[in-house]
Amino acid sequence: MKLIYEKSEAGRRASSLPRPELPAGELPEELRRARPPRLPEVSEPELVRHFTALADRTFGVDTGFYPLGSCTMKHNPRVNERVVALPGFRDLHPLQEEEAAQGALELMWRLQEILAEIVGLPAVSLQPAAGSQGELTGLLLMRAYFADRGEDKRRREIVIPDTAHGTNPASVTMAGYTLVGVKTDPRGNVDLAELRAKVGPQTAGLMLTNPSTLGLFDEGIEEVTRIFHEVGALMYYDGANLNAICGICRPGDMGFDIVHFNLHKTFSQPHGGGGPGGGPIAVRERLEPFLPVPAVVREGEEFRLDYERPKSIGKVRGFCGPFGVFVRSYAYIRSYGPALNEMSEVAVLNANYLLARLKGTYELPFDRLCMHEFVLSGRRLKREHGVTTLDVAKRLMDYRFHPPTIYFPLIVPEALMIEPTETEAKETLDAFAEAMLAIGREAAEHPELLREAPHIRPVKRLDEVRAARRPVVRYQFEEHEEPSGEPAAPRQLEVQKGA
Amino acid sequence: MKLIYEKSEAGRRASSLPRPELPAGELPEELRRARPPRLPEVSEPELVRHFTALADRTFGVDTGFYPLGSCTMKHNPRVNERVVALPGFRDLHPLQEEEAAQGALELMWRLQEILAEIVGLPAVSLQPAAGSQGELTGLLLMRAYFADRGEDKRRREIVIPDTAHGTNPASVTMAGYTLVGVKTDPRGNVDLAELRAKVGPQTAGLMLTNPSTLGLFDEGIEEVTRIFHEVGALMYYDGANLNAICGICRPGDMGFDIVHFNLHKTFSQPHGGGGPGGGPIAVRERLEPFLPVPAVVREGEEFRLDYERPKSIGKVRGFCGPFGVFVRSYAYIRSYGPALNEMSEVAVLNANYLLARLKGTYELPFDRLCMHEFVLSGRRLKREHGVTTLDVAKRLMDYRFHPPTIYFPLIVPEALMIEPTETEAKETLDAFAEAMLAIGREAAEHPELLREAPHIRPVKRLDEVRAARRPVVRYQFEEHEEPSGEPAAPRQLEVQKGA
Amino acid sequence: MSFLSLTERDRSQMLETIGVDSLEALFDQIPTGVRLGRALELEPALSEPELVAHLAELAARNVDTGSELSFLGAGIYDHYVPAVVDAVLERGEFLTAYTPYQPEMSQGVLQAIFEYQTAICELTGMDVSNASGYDGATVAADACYVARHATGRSKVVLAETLNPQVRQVVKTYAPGFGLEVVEVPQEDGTIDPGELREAAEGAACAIFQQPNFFGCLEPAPELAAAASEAGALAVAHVDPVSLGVLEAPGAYGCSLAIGEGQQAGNYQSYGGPHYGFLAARSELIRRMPGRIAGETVDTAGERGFVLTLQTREQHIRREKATSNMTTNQTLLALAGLVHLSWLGPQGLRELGETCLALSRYAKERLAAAGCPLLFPERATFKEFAVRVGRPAQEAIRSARSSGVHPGYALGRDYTGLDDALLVAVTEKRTVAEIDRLAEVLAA
Amino acid sequence: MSFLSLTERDRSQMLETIGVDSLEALFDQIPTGVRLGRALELEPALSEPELVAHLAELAARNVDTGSELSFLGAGIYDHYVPAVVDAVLERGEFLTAYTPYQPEMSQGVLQAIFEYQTAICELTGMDVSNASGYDGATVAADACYVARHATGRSKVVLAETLNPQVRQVVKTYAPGFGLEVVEVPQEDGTIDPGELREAAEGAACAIFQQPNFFGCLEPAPELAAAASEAGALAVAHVDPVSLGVLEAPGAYGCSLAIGEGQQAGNYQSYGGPHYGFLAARSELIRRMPGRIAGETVDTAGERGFVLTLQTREQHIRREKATSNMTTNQTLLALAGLVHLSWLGPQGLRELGETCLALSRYAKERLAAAGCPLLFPERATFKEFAVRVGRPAQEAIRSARSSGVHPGYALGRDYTGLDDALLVAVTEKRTVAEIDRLAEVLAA
Ligand SMILES: Cc1ncc(COP(=O)(O)O)c(C=O)c1O
Ligand SMILES: Cc1ncc(COP(=O)(O)O)c(C=O)c1O
Repeated sequence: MKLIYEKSEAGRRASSLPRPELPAGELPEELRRARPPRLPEVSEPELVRHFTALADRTFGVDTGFYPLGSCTMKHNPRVNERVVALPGFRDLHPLQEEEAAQGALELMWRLQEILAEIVGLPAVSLQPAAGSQGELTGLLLMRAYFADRGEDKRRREIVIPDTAHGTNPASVTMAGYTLVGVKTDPRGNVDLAELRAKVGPQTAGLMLTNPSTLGLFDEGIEEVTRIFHEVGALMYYDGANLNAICGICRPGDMGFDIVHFNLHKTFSQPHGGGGPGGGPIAVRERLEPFLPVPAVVREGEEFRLDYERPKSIGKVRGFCGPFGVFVRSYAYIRSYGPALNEMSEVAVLNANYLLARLKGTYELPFDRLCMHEFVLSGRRLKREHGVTTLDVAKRLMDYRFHPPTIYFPLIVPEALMIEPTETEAKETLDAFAEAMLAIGREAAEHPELLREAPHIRPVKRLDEVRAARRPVVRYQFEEHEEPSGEPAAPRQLEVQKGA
Repeated sequence: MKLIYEKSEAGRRASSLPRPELPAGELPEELRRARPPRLPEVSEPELVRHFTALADRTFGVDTGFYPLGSCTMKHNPRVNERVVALPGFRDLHPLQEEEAAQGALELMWRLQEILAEIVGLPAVSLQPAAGSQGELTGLLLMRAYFADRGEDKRRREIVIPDTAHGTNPASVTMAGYTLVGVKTDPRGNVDLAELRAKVGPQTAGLMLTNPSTLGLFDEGIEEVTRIFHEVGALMYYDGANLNAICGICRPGDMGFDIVHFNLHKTFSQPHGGGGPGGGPIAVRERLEPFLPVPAVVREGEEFRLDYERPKSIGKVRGFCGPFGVFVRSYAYIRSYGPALNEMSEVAVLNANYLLARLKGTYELPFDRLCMHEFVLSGRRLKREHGVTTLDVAKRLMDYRFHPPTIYFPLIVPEALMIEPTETEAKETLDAFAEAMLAIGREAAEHPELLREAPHIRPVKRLDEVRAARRPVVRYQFEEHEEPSGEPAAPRQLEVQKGA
Repeated sequence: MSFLSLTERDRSQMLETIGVDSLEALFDQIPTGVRLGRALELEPALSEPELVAHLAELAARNVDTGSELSFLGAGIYDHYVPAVVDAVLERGEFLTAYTPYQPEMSQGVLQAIFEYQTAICELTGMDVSNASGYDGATVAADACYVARHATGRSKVVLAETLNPQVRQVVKTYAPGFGLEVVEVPQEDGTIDPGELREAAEGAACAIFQQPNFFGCLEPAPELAAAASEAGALAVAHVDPVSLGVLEAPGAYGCSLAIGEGQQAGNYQSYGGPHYGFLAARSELIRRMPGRIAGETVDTAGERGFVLTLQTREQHIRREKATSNMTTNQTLLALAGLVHLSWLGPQGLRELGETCLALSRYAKERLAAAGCPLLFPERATFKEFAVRVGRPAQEAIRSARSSGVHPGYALGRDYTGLDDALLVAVTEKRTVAEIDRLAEVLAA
Repeated sequence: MSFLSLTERDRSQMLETIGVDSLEALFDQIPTGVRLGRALELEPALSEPELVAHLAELAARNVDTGSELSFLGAGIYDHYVPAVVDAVLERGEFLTAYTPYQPEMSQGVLQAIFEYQTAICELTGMDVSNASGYDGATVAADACYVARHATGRSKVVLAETLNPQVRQVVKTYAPGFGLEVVEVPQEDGTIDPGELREAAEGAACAIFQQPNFFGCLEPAPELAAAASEAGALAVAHVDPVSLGVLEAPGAYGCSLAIGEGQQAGNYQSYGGPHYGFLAARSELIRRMPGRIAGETVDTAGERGFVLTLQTREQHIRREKATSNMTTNQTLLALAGLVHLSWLGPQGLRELGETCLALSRYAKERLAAAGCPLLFPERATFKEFAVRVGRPAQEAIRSARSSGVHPGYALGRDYTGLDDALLVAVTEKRTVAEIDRLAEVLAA
């Protein structure tokens, strides 16, 4: 399909703008734009068709089943799109006087209260833009907290299990901490013995996802907590998997001191092809003074923004955070009310059902019931038929399903990480299971069907290696070299896709 | 694809509703519903996916080129959808007090003024719901007008040329008039000799589309007018082709007494898979007293609904007509302003360009320049290669174009009626021309490619004869018989498709 | 112009291909005598931002049911339109497609129409439904046209309790159809079956409304029986969202069921566009007006959908067609299908129960506030009439000044009812809002 | 629950397949000690109509820029968002897809990102752009991280005329990044190149804003030169919609161009979600944070798009990644692409010219109304600062009581500027509205 720049013709336009009859404003010559940007020149009819065609080449939850592990691709209720578009929210300036933004402030305050109850921690900041920024914010809170106690020189290490999502170690580095890894035991829990050996006075804290990225709840969590609290270290809860436990158990009750939420996962902010997200954090009392400013506070019937937080780490994002995301998540939670646990219960039921149907054909590295997702291994198919998990994923496309997350977590070879979410019907889960089993048979009988997949998508398998070797990351206009027609061998990176 | 009823499962639902804690209202037992309607039982996620899938199996102007002759499938500007959704319009009750609906009344009044200027007739009623209802309304106006003059017993005939759209004769019957047909001459104009012979004291009026459904402007229009006015008959202008002449010439100036507009064609109300439409009518002074009530009138700075029209024919539709359609059309015309003629000029340019590119391969029954659309004949392809216009239309689908209107007008054998509209880019017209020429070649070299078309749609060619022979017009639930698998021969009615 | 796609270069190339040297030349076929020869006198063009500002300004001079507490009904109602309806109607494919003349291009629309027809049949208890009519008034005229040809009779009977606008439309069409229209007066808010029986003698059909215009429940089964005895087709004009709790016309012997679809899935939109539905017994299928989608198979034997029974229609039958309708209200009917699918049988019943409970509460509160029922003997659904002890127009004026629109003044259509107010209570209204209504009407 | 799809029958069948006899059994793996054992204390569930009513009530307690004449800017602006932006973002496929990990499923999103990257490069005159950052503040921190690793230096220089929130975010990230932050004070509303030159000695980068927070135009070319001379990367924080009339950072030697995307295609939405853009010279491509879409071919040699240079990213590089970002702001960036495609080069220039003309007019009217410019020597684009002769907060309060929000009180961020008001004039404002502003400020 052509790029919009390739459809562009000089003189066409989709816009019409007010042209008041006023003397032109002056600009110093040296600051005037010399050469206009080559933005697309298309009429509105062409513009609408172009993006309609792009949408048609995009698979979303609305299109079909999207069991991308760790991403919680649940249905996005349409009423949330309606309320977020209310002019009182959509056209509200973030610097509007507080008395003229009481509805927005109250909504944020209410959401803070709700999130605090869900994780069992008292103080919430909605500011972080996504989970990974929530992580960095949490680690900066640890720094400030220990600095305040004069322990910052000593506490330089953050402990992270080998199942952790890549954002965890990346955040550790960005926060200026040193990473200490710890292994997973044969049941899929954190290896306690190794943990004891590695945690000490030098430890600032732990980052843990529970249930882990294996979809398993850490059965030793109470002991983990003891180990860290004994040395006065803090515990960070990566909330990406919160969809498994809402109303069932709470990170605060497990002993965690800081939690981030992924509003776009658990509370259904549409993923938008990559974002936006929302990564609020909840903390214990003793960390509250360090939270970002402004804080949204209530005073009687009034709601205010409080900037007077002398110990605050400052700001991690503009204004109060991604407000539109808050509106959707607030609406979503209010639709469930106190029965929010049903959301998690059904998420776990759906996952275990799929697991039960698939574990015969695909290997289950840790043979336990799962929480909201589970991880299988395609090792056997690779060994016996020479087809990789990547091939299985591509073949799933021919059955009109989005592949699960693959090659993650890293400790499972040929990993398939499957998260159905609670919104899917049993018929859909069954159809997906049938497809996975059929692919298992195809691997034996017609492995090429997998290796050459996908067959029904707008493009065949794409060459990722070539893209990375000589990157073309923008349209080149006239100098644009036509993509060579010579069929290349499929070279795709067998690396994490998803999460 | 499954019907939503086939996806339905007892106990599922997409709705949540308020359930106030109040004593139940009583209902007489004999009026209570005994057996609940078997409406779909689906969750919101399934509902959204179902209709997304149906949309994906629907081709609209947003999807691609849609040259359906006589239907003016132009681009629908998105700003019109924005303004029609303003709560002040969308949530306004039609019986709201007039002082609390001044904005709506002013909009309708302004639209009346605009439409009057465009066709050159002073009085407008926006009430009719579509062109065909405009026709019936216009004919009822003729009845009332002649009754008022005591000529109704005598004037029983309406003259219609053989190129007329089917709604014209149908409206004549519904209005209780007798139809008198008149032929088209070799240049594509109304046959004046025959007309003179058929028009007389018994004639109530004429219904004419100009440009005609052949896309040709009637060169004898002035003489036609003389003929009717001499006998005191009225002239009705079918405005379906108004997109050809806005700002260029006006029905009122041609001598027509009554005109209907198709707002969904000329002024871009989205066609919505079949509707809604809007069919306002404009008339001369002497017909104004008979217009439907209420009339939208201005008094100083105030706007009112006037029901005091003793000679009015009454009402042809509820309230003031399809208001949402008015908002879009008003917005559309305001976007052009006095340059509205550009719309028609480019529509005519696009049509003539396509005509020039195609007339070599397809026969042109009347060899003239066209207006906003033109009619070709597939007669030669049928004679020489045994492929019908229906086959050509189906083959166009494989080139990702919507077929033109076919088998209409009836006087052209194997007719292809092509209306590109003004919003299409030259590239699109060229691509369509290339496809039509390629199909012309295929007809000679691989006729089966046409006869078996379409090849790339979600279904192959459908059996319309079978559908009509034993009609299944609703889902049968349990008693539902599965469609027999035995491949049938393609039996499609070679009748008008489009317009 | 942002809606046009031709560049100057395009234009000159195209003129060259056509073989004319100017755009004007294309219009030579128009006799000079009828050319306009000047620019249209229209207000200056507005850019998109200016256009939106202008229309927002007009919209702001209307008082909608979101900015005023409204109990206004009388045919159009402030029911909740679910968000999924917007989401589906925003799909450009549905929005910008036309009548599915070429079924292979339009399976989505055709299947949706087929599903809509099924929903209407289920709601009304009928065998067949068309793809939509213009609105709740024109479908009544359509029904008369069907009945006239089905029975060969030329009289139609209308209940006085049938929406006045609906009656007015039938009367407007009548001369064209060659119909005589007879009305049966109401007694205590409903129609007496005996009187209907008499009036229906020799008639093509008798049309009554359930719940009727006063909100009262007619003795529908008896009315249908009375019409049938007289050999007239019984036609019920029904509220689609009442049919979760009220009996289906098909269950009490009607030949046709018609109604206004706005209640199910359409915004009020100052009266349109909406859809009218028309459903009938299978005997009448070949006399139905408008489009009908039907099931068939393709050359591979796969199920598909097409427009069917087209030999009824104007484009084939011309002057002998069952109707002149071509453009209909498919997009609005699609909204109806989405709304009904959102509700499901359970939701539809709950919606009805909520309306019943709230309106019962409203009747009690208003009675207590000194506004007794106009027809105390009659059962109602979501709407009912009360006496306000002064001209209703006056009560409306004063209530509106306190931000409440209390309802419709029945005196506008019925002589002798100047003090009567028609109050509609949808599922969107709350107990507190009803209390507020009672408060302002008591004042 | 209308978001859940399982019937009771489904549930029991599924439990049976799993081989457990109750839902609870699935949670046995959770130590009893940490179970909640009670229902969450949350407010009662709201049905869809109730939910909409509740949120409409909250929304009604905000004064948005549609219900008040607003000249408030200071980083977020009331520009017109074209209708096509809504139409595209409403497409469920875009709305409900995620990061295009599986390119064959997501060619539409990937091509859109590729087109977005191209648009940002064209706007800024840079070689590469990422797929979006969180907002205009976090991209500044990203730029510092890039510069730190590209230069090995740990000092960053910020102009005092850079948006205070942006500076605050950089300072918050600084300890983690191990950065020392130095600020260069403003003189008469802009930065002196000489002072910047000194401060930038040994620095990784210097960040300035064009137009700056006061709306003044910086001597951007000199500032960029000064930074480069000192061996620091020059980073310009720019207003995307100014770049039709203002020179592109790439044209005056910047290494990075960053900015807030809200102005181009996003609603104000009380501060988010929006997108931040980050573009750089090709040398820096392997240090870029976040997603990048790249062109490639499929096995048939056809062009296609994929996420590329992933070895920079957290999921592969883990603690050595160039950033921890994964979820970004793609949907908002898509809105940006649609807006920029709607504008085109011509529209972008016209938009800039309209802002220039209107703000010039506003300056004159305000001066006449007794509100002189704060920095009369400086050229501006769409925003400028005036003195209101009393505490700006006070002027705001009184203006708002007449339905006008006159702007932002600079005293909130800059000491000594308590009487200074920052006024933003977008293309949506009219001459009449500007006259109204002058009127209320004069009063
Ligand atoms: C386990 C885990 N942790 C952290 C993240 C990062 O969250 P976000 O994408 O919102 O930055 C993700 C999601 O990508 C995740 O799956
Ligand atoms: C020439 C002509 N006349 C009349 C009509 C009827 O108009 P409508 O479809 O709006 O009822 C049409 C369109 O279908 C038409 O093409």
